[in-house]
Amino acid sequence: MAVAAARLPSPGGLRGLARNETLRNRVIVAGLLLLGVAYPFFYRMIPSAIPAPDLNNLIVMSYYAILALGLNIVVGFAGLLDLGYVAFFAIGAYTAAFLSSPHFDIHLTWWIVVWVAVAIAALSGILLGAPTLRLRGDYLAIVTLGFGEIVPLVFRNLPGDITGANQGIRPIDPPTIPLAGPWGDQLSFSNSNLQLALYLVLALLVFSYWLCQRMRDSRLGRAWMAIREDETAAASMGINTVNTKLLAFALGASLSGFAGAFVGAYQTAIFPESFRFSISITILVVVILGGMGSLRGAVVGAFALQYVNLTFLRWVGQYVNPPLNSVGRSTGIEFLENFVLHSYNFLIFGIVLVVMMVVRPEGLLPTRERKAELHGIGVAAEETAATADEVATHETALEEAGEAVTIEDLPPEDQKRDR
Amino acid sequence: MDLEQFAVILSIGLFNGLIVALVAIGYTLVYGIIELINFAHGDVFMLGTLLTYFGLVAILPGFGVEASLISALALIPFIMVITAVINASIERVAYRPLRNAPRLAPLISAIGMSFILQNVGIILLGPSPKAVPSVLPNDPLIVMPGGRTLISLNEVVVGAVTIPLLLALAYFVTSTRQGKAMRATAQDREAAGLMGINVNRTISQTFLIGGALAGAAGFVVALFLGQAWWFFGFPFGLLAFTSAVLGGIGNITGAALGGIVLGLVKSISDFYIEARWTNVIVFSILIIVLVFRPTGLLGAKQAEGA
Amino acid sequence: MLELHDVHAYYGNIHALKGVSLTVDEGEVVTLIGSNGAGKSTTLKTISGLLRPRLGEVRFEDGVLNAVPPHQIVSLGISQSPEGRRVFPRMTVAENLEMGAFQRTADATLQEDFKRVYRLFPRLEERRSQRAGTLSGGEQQMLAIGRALMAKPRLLLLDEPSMGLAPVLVELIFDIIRTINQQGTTILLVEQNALMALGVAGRGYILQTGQIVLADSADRLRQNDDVRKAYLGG
Amino acid sequence: MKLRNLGALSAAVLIVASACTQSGAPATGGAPATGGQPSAGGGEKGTITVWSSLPRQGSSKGQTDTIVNAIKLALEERNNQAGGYTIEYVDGDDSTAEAGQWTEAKEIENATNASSDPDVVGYLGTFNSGAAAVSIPINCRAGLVMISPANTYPGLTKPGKGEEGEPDNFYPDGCKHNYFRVIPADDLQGLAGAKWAKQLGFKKVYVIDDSQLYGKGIADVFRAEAPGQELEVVGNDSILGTETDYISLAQKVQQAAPDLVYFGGITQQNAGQLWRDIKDAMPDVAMMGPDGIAEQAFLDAAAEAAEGTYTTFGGLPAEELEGEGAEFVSTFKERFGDLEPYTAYGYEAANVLLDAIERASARNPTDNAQLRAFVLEEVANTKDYQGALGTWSFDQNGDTTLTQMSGSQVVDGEFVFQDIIE
Amino acid sequence: MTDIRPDPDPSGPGSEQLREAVSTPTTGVPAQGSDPVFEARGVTKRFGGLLAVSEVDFTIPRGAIVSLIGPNGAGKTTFFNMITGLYRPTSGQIRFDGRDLTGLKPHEVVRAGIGRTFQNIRLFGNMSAVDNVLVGLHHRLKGRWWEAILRPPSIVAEEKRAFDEAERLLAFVGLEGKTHITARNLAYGDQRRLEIARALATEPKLLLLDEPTAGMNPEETRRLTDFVRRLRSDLGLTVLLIEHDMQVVMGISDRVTVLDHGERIAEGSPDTVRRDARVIEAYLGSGAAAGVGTH
Repeated sequence: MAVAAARLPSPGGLRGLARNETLRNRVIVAGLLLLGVAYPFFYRMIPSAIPAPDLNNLIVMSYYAILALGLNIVVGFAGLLDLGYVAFFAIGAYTAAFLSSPHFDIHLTWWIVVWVAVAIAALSGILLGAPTLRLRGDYLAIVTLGFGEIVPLVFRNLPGDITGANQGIRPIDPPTIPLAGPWGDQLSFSNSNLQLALYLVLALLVFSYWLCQRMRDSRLGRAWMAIREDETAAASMGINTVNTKLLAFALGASLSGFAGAFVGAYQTAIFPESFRFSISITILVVVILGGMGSLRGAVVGAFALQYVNLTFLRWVGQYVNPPLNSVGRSTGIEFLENFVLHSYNFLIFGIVLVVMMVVRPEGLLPTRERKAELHGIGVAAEETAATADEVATHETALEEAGEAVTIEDLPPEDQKRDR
Repeated sequence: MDLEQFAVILSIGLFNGLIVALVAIGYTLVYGIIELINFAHGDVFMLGTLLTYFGLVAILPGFGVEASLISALALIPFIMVITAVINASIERVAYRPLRNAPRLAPLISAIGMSFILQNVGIILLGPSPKAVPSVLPNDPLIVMPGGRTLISLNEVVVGAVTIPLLLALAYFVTSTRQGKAMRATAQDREAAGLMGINVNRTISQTFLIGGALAGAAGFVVALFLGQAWWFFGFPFGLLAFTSAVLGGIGNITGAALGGIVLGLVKSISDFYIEARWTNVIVFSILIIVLVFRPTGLLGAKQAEGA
Repeated sequence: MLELHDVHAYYGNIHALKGVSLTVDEGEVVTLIGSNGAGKSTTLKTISGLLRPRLGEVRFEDGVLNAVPPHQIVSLGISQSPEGRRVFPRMTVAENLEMGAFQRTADATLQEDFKRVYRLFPRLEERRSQRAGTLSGGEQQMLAIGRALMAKPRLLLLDEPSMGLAPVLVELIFDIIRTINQQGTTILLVEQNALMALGVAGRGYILQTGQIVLADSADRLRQNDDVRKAYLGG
Repeated sequence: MKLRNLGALSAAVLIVASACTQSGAPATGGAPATGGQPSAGGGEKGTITVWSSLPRQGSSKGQTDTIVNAIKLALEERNNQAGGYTIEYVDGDDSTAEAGQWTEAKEIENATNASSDPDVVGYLGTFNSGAAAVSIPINCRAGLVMISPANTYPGLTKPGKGEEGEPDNFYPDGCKHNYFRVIPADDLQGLAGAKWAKQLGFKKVYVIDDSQLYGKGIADVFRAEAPGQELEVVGNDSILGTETDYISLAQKVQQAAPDLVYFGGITQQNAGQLWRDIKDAMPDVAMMGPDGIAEQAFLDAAAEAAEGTYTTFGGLPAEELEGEGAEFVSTFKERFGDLEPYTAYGYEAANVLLDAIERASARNPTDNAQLRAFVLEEVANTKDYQGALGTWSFDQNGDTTLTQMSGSQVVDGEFVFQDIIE
Repeated sequence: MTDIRPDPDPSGPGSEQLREAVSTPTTGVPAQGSDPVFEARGVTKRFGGLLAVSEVDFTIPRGAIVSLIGPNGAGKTTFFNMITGLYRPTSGQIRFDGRDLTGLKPHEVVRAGIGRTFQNIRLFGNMSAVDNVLVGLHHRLKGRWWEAILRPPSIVAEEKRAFDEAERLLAFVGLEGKTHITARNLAYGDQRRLEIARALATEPKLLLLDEPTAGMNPEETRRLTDFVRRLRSDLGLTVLLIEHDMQVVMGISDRVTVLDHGERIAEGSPDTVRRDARVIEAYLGSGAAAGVGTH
């Protein structure tokens, strides 16, 4: 025990380390942002031999990152499996559509609408959560899945003059900033100006990230994690688990509303068909791929997944498809003749997911805790009721032998708290 | 209200429900033994419809056998064996290495398998639904006084395939040595190992059984609905999975009950409301049931320690 | 009968057993004593195949058990009543016992063994068709031991049979352990309750941080000052 | 602190940068991701790009394969040249394998990528009317002309025929009408269906739609026109297309006892299953649908249940084409095999665009942006065009002046032309 | 409830609150007997047909250390769970410090001043030691979610104070220097200690310890027993124990209550209980009566 204590850095030292980390992280974030801001000016000069994403792809990646950050609050922080996250996305997008389109002839400015969308998504998170959050684990998962199916269906099935039915709602007013003088009359942040739309979504992403980071490093964040770890114990420590879980649902949903309001305005059109189950699954996959509970993981996961989906596979396909097609033509194998690589994106995702889970289940950028849970320090062989005691058992054995795993034993990159 | 019509609708719902029950049991068995929502299960069922299609249009003619109800029925064991092996292989490849990983890891891997199987379906069958040769006559069998058919021959075949399978499964699980081993493994895997139960083999067995049932369900659907389609896994899987949860996931009787209940709900909603509202109704019922009975209709109450 | 030779075992990269060597001879009761985390349960898991030793050898009679899977070890004649009882809660008492005899298919002597267990634990016979999860802690412990006996083991591994039991039951369980041994079953007993354990055992090993630090007859261990201080509370 | 400074900085950069790009040419867009026909030689005026955006996966693939081939044939016949430009062709896909049909996200992506690339002067598409509703505004803002070989939803062009506010809301902010189609719209097809039903002697009809833009639109017209054709609408239903079966729905239809079931929808919305289940319940009922089911995929899905099905088509079937059209049909058959209903329309759309490029080029545009604007004007000026479909013009809405409709019936597993419906 | 104020002098073993408790005369050692801080009247819990706890009356004098013993399945844990709000009693009343606790939610019970540990340690395994304690401090902190985002100075200061308080609590239980170790990587004994620190952070007046010595060797057990005594003497806490180790029970308790089959079969001083015939029969056995005990 004494050995372990002596090897530990002082708390002050640790905090100092944390400060350095923050500084480094900020420099990295600033660098990435600058790259994002500059990208529209030079990306067309990138030779086609390099699979660089175009602006639309970047925008899709960014709003998926926002969605993933939101779901990460629910799944990663609070440990609640939500399979119907797309519902809140739909609600956010529809709110934006109702409030700034000819549909009801309401044309509020997007800068107000986005906050209404956030509020309504959060509210629906509470409405769904209130009766169902006492369900445990997989039951909650299926209820949320059901909710995710119901919401778009209701938008689709209700009469057209209420929700636009299957035709959706269009055109939705894009976010604009009025301008005067030589620059024209306004700046429009939609798909008619991808550069501005990119800046808007990047700003939203940075804001969302900042929100999540602040929440995680607070009393609330600790309460979420405590619930994730052991709900009964958390309640016995004075945490109002119901309210805290509701808050996770509401705040997670609100980020989804954020992304929804952006997507509606960016695409200037929304359709109930866009909000399928596969979106919920894709976002969940992003969160897990990135590393549950990890904010950087959620962002990197979203960018990686959508990059592969939208850019990389097509790029590879340029080289792979033609030879395969000609082989198909000469051999008469229809499958090869019509082979288009990117149309098998979900096949490729499927393989990636399975391989990833088998090889690296903690995700691309896991939090320190998750990594510890899954590899190396303190891995219990069995997930049985006795796990905690088991691990404690073996740890005791080690510690008494002077082999306790301390923070210093971890490789340097593991020392920071992914924060 | 037209009672005869209502009876017809109930009968349609019942037979639909039996098929759903077969798929639902696959979910519940796997959930019971390794607490995993096996997302790929619906797609294994889909492969069952595919195999039936190929069996009838390619394999049987290949052997010079005419596709008929009898020759089709002879396909069942082969289809069940193939889907069983596929399901068990999925477990071997995608779930077993994750036996000790956190809960979400096998779930994601299951989603991955589901994507893979769907694409296999697309590659094998193409993107559009394909009509399965109709070998299942729908001649009326029980006709009501008003002249409407209550039960037709094809429904009887559905019942004749599904009900014995359900009963055989119930017998297997409650009364055979292997069935008990399955239950023991589900309740405490490590202790089961200490009893001399080969845990890995028992889990494989569970997947084999689930896969075989899915294959049988795929066969029945392919014949009964007359289509094979790569997309089938999703709507059927969703319905079956919902049934399993509705009945209390992990509980075999519950899954069967849930399947039949949802079959009835679906046919009633399709007829009396509108098909496009059916999923809304199904999921609303699910949510309401779970809010009032958080572990499903027949789910075990939370164990209360004293 | 059983011999562990320099066994090393790991959980992930935690070195849990660091060269454990011990022997159990036919007919003995041997106890393994140690504090929480010393590696007692790990040793039993290594014997019953739930954990593979990375180094060293586990020998039972003439065979090496290192790579034998758990279900085959049972058929070789070793069965275990695990720590925390681990009965199958939603199966009946009789079904639990049946599971204990899983490796012995349709053995004619099976009914004999049911009778033997019911003789040892009359309470279990009263509750044969009750679900195990509804039994009290003591009854569950009896069931766990009875279930292990159903495998007709020559070597019985008992992991913390007295844990969480009322003193009155602890005495009862230890009486039964004695009886089982007298009926001819060799026993390796892991216990926290060192006093009681040394009371039934002929020999004992003291395990500390994954290593055997002391091995002696039960009497002498009881006299040992260090042992008294650390494990006997006196 | 750092973050906050950075935020201010990036905001400033953002305003300046976007102000620049507002006035200048858009600095955005994507390199064509899919390979096109390699240019032979290269025209003296440089290379321009033509996009098509069609569902290249899913069950419309059979149709769109032939359309793409027809476009390629049209290009080949001109040696990939028009008006001195070399034409690069991008075969855009607005579907995903997973959806099995077009998706909004993909269509938006295509339109966004095409319209933001200044070298793109024409956008052939879309196949589905819903997709057009998404991409018209995007292309309209960018002044990019669209010619669809297959969209039939009336509201895209015709005031008063679609939803309220249509078609004006497809052309936002007063952008120039940029959308044209070589196929007659569904107000005509729905009417044609009703007329034909009367001619065939049906009295009671049950109308089902697939709750999509195209299908619901056509079913609505059919319902509205039915009374005028002495048809009684005895029932109404909407499906989603993802249901597992329609057995209960078939019961409902049976109870209403129609002699004709009309389905407004497409094969990909589970038409095959619908047909089978209705035929199971009512073997003798007649069934009719629009061109959305007039394809091989429908026959594959419905099999024997398809037998006897009546389909209407907003134009003429390939075998009824004459002159240039007949020539095209034989060339195509030789090169690529069988035609689908829309094949000739794809060929016509491509040729109309290429002719417009020739005329626009003759006006000597200063840059590709001006060329794009000229092409739009020239497409709108297409009058008395003599093409594969006959002689026709675009009217002021962008619709073809052709109004001939044809009716076919499935006989022995094939669509057999029956009648021209005027 | 005491606010967490900045501590000008962090030299002491506990925070201001902790020292305040020591110097508060009303909670001094051992002012027990007259003033029941906790009172259960006719508490009953039924699970379906099973009567787990039946008509139990139970009082704890202020400042006392009271043990609850009984055979496995006697209803001890059920009783515990009713006190802490995990179960709602079927009938009966639970009063604490002048308040009716019956049917309150667990977090409300904690806020009323009852803290607990668990039989099978339930720490937040993947959180650091200090974060575990900070969770215990949760209900004493004021930061709302929007404040978590905006971080006004008051919240920054509150977090800082909470962190200091948590470190002091860790030191108090002997975990100084282990602030940032992930809980699951702590030694078994340290986990027990951390659980107590976490419970103390909830600022309880009554601390419930569920088999705190389970899995400890005699030496560790002795240290823990001393520590429990210190909780009372230094912090003025009232303690309720569930314990199987009779040596601990007899050595530490002011009073012992014995449950069997959900009923209270004996109550009184350790000596009285030890000699009670029903207790010997149902629980202790003859060996214990003869003084052998389990250890």
